[in-house]
Amino acid sequence: MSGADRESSDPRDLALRVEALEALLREKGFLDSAQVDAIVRHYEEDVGPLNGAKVVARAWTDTAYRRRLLADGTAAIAELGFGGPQGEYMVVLENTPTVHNVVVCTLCSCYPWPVLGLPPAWYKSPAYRSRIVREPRAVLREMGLELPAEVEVRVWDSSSEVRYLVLPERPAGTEKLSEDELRRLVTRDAMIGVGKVRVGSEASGG
Amino acid sequence: MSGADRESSDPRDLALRVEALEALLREKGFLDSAQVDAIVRHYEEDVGPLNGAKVVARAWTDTAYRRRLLADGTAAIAELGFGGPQGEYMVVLENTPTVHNVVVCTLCSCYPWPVLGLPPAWYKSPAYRSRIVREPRAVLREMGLELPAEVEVRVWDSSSEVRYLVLPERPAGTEKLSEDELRRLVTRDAMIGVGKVRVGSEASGG
Amino acid sequence: MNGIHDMGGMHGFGRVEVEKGEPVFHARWEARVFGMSLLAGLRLGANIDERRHGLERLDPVTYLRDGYYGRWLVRLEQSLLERGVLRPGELAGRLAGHKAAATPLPKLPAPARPAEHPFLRTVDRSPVFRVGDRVQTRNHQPAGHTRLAGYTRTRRGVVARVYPACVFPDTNAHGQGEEPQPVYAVRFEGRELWGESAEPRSSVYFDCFESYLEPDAHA
Amino acid sequence: MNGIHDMGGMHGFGRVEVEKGEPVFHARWEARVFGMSLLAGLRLGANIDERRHGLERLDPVTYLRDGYYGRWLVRLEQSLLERGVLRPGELAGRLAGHKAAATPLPKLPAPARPAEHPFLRTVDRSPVFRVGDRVQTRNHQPAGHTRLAGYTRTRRGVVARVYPACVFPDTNAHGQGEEPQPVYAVRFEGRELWGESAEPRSSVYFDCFESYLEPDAHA
Repeated sequence: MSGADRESSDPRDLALRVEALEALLREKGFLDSAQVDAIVRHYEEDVGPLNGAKVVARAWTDTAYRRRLLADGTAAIAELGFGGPQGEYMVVLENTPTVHNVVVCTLCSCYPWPVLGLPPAWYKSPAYRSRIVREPRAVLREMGLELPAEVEVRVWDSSSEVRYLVLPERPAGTEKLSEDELRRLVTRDAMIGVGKVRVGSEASGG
Repeated sequence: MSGADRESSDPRDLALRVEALEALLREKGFLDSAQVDAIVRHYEEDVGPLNGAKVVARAWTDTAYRRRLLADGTAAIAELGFGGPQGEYMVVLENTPTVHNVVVCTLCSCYPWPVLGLPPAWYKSPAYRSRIVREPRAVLREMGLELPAEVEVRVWDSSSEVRYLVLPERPAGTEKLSEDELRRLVTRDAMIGVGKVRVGSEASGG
Repeated sequence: MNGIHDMGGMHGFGRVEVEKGEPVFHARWEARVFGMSLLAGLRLGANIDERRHGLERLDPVTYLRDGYYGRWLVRLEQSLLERGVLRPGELAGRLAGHKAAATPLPKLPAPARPAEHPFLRTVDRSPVFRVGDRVQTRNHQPAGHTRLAGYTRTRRGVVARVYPACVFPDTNAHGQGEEPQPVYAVRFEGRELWGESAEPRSSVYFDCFESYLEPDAHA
Repeated sequence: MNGIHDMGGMHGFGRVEVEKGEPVFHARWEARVFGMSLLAGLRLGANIDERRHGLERLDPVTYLRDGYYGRWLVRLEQSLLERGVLRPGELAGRLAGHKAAATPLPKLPAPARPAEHPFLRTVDRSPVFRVGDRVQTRNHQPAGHTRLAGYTRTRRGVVARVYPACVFPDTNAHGQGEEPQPVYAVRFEGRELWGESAEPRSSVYFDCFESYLEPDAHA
C-alpha cells in the first residue's frame, strides 16, 4: 500500500478530496452522510474527558467504588454508563505519592475513547510516541510535570486491546468538596498521566 | 537541525536554491566555482568502477598480487595508483563457489569511492539499506542474482571507516583472455556483490 | 513488521508540541474521514488488526507526513479500492471535474455476525505464566503485523498482570485465524530497554501476547 | 541516536529500484552540492563524524523525502549558518529577489593541520578481543552519534577480523576527543539478528568499535 498517488498533503486539496470521496460513496449508496454526521457529533459532543472525570471523582469519594474500579475497570466504568469501542477492557492505574503512571501507544495511538474521547494531537505525535517510553521524566518535565527523583515512573504502552486510565491522586485541601466539585478539577492530562490534578485549576481541554 | 524551513523538494526549486547558494558563497570569497567544477569533474570522469575493475583483473591474472590484495587491500590497491577519501583503509572480500559477499552501509551510504566512484542511487536507497542485511537472498534475486541454497551469503555493513571491495569469481571460459580483456568484463555490481561477472556481458554502468 | 510505525524509543522527532485549544477535529475533512472510516469498517467487515496493518503498510514518508487522519484517509481509499467499492481512477476522475456517474457497488458480503466480544475469547487452558514470573520476549520480527514493538524484542521482564485470552493480532490481521491466547502486562526496567541512557526509577509495562514470551533462560 | 537513518532491518521501503543509465549526478544541483560540501568540509574543518551526525539530525520526513544530495544540501546550509558563513535569512532573501550584497565572511579559524592519517591512530595497548572470540554488543543507545546500529545492539557474535585502532565516532562527533580504539568485524548469524524470519545460511559482518563490545556472558 502506498500513498504515492496522492502527491499533496495541502489541507485545501485534502478537503476537496474528502468531499469528493464522500459524494461518491453516497451516490453509490455505500453510506449515508447523516450516519457520518451522527458519528462525528457523538465524538465531538457526547464523549470526552468529562466521562473519565466522573469515574475519578466517584473513586475519590466512594471507597467501595474505588475498590471495584481497581479490581475490574470495565465493570466499574460501566456502572456509570460508559463503555464501547476502544473501552471494552479497561484497566485503571492508581497514582500514589511514590508511583506515577503514564499511558502511551507507541505502535499506533490506542486510547480509551469512552472515558477520554478521541486523543489530542500530541498523544498521536511521533514525538510523544517515541520519547515517553525512553525518557518519561524529560517528556513530563517539558509538559509541565516535574516528578521528584524518588517517585517511580511507570509507562504503560497500550500494545494490546487493553485500555488504560490513570486514577490521579486526589489533591490535598479537597476534603470538603462534593463529588461534583471534584469532577470539575479532574483534567484529561491527569487521566493520561502527563499531569496532576491541582486545586484552583479547573479542567479545561488539557 | 530541521529541514522545515525549506518546504519544497521540487527539483526546479532546488536548482534555483543551489545556484543562489553558490553565488553567495562565491561573492563572499568562501569558495571558487572552478574548485567546485574540478571536484565534480574528478568524480564524474576520473574515478569510477574502471579503477576497481583493474584491481580485480590484476588479481585474477597475478597470484602474488591477489595474495597481497587479500592481505592488505589498501597497499595493493595503491600499487595501481588508487586511494584517497573513502578508500583510506580497504579490505577486499573474496567470493568463492561457496561464499558470496555483498556490501552495504545501513547507517548512511559509505562506499569505496577511489575504486568504484560515487555510489548509484539504489545503493543509497532506504530499500537497499534496510533490506539487504535482513533478506539478502531476496534482494539479490530481485536484482537478478539467484544464489544457490548451499552458498553462504555474508553481508558486510560498512559501519566503520573500513571500506570493502568484493573480489568476484573469475568466470569459467576466460582462461585465454588478457588482463585488459578481463577488466572489461568486471562490473561495478559484481564488486559490490549484487552481481556476478559473466562472459559476454561487457561492463556497463551496472 | 519493523515499520516506521514502530517508533517507541526513536530519537529525532523533537519536542512534544501541545497545541492551544485542542479541537477534536482540526478541519471538517478529518471528521468526515473519521466517520466514514468507522462506517466502512462495519460495512466491509475488516477487523481491527487488518486495519492497523493497513496503516503500517503506508510508505514511511506518507506515514510521517500525513498525520493521523491523513493516514486514515489513505487507508480508507485503499480498502475501498481493494473491495471494489471504488474503481481505480474513479476518485481522481471526480477531482479532475469529470461528470461520470458513480459506478455501482459490487456485491458486498453480508456483515459477519459480530462475536460475543470483540476480542476476548474463552480458551480451555490456563495461562502459561503467572504474576511474578521472569520472562523474555522472543526475537519475533515477522514481515507481517505484530504487536511486539522493536524496543521490547529480546528483552527480559517480569509478569505484572495476567489478562484473559484475546484474539492474536499477528494471525488475525492476515486471515489466519484468531489463535486466542492470554495477554500479560510485562514490566521491563528502563535499564533493560535503554541501557545506560535509561532514566532512573523508570520502567515500561508492555502488553505481551503469550506467543511473544518464553521463560527467562538466565533468571 | 536511534534515528531514521538507522534503518537496517526495517520493513516498508519497497523494492530496490535500479534506474536506467545511472548517472553519477541526476541534475546539476546535485553535483554542485557535492562539490561545495567537500570544499566547505575542508574550509570549516568539520570532521566526518560531525558531518554524519548532521545528516542524522535532519527531521525524519526531510531525511526520507529529500534523497541523498537533498540531505547534503540541508546539512551544508546548516553548517554554513552555524559557522556564520551564511546569515539567517540571507539565502531566502536572495531567492526572493533581494539585491543585497553578500554579507562578509566571519573570521574562520585556520584549517587544522591534518593528522597523519584521517582515522587510523597508534595506541599503546593491545586489542582486548582476538579473532574467534565470542562477544556481545552492549545496550549502547546514546542520544548522540554512534555507529552501533539498532539491529546489532545486544546481539551475540564472533570476532572475524581485527582492525587497527581508529578514531571513535561517538566522541569525535561531539568534540569529546578521538578516543582511538580497535575496530572488529564481528560476524552475527542471521538467526541471531532476525530470529525465525532470517534467511538460511546468511550472516552480517558489522564493524564494531571496541567500546561497543563485551565478552559473551553466556558463551
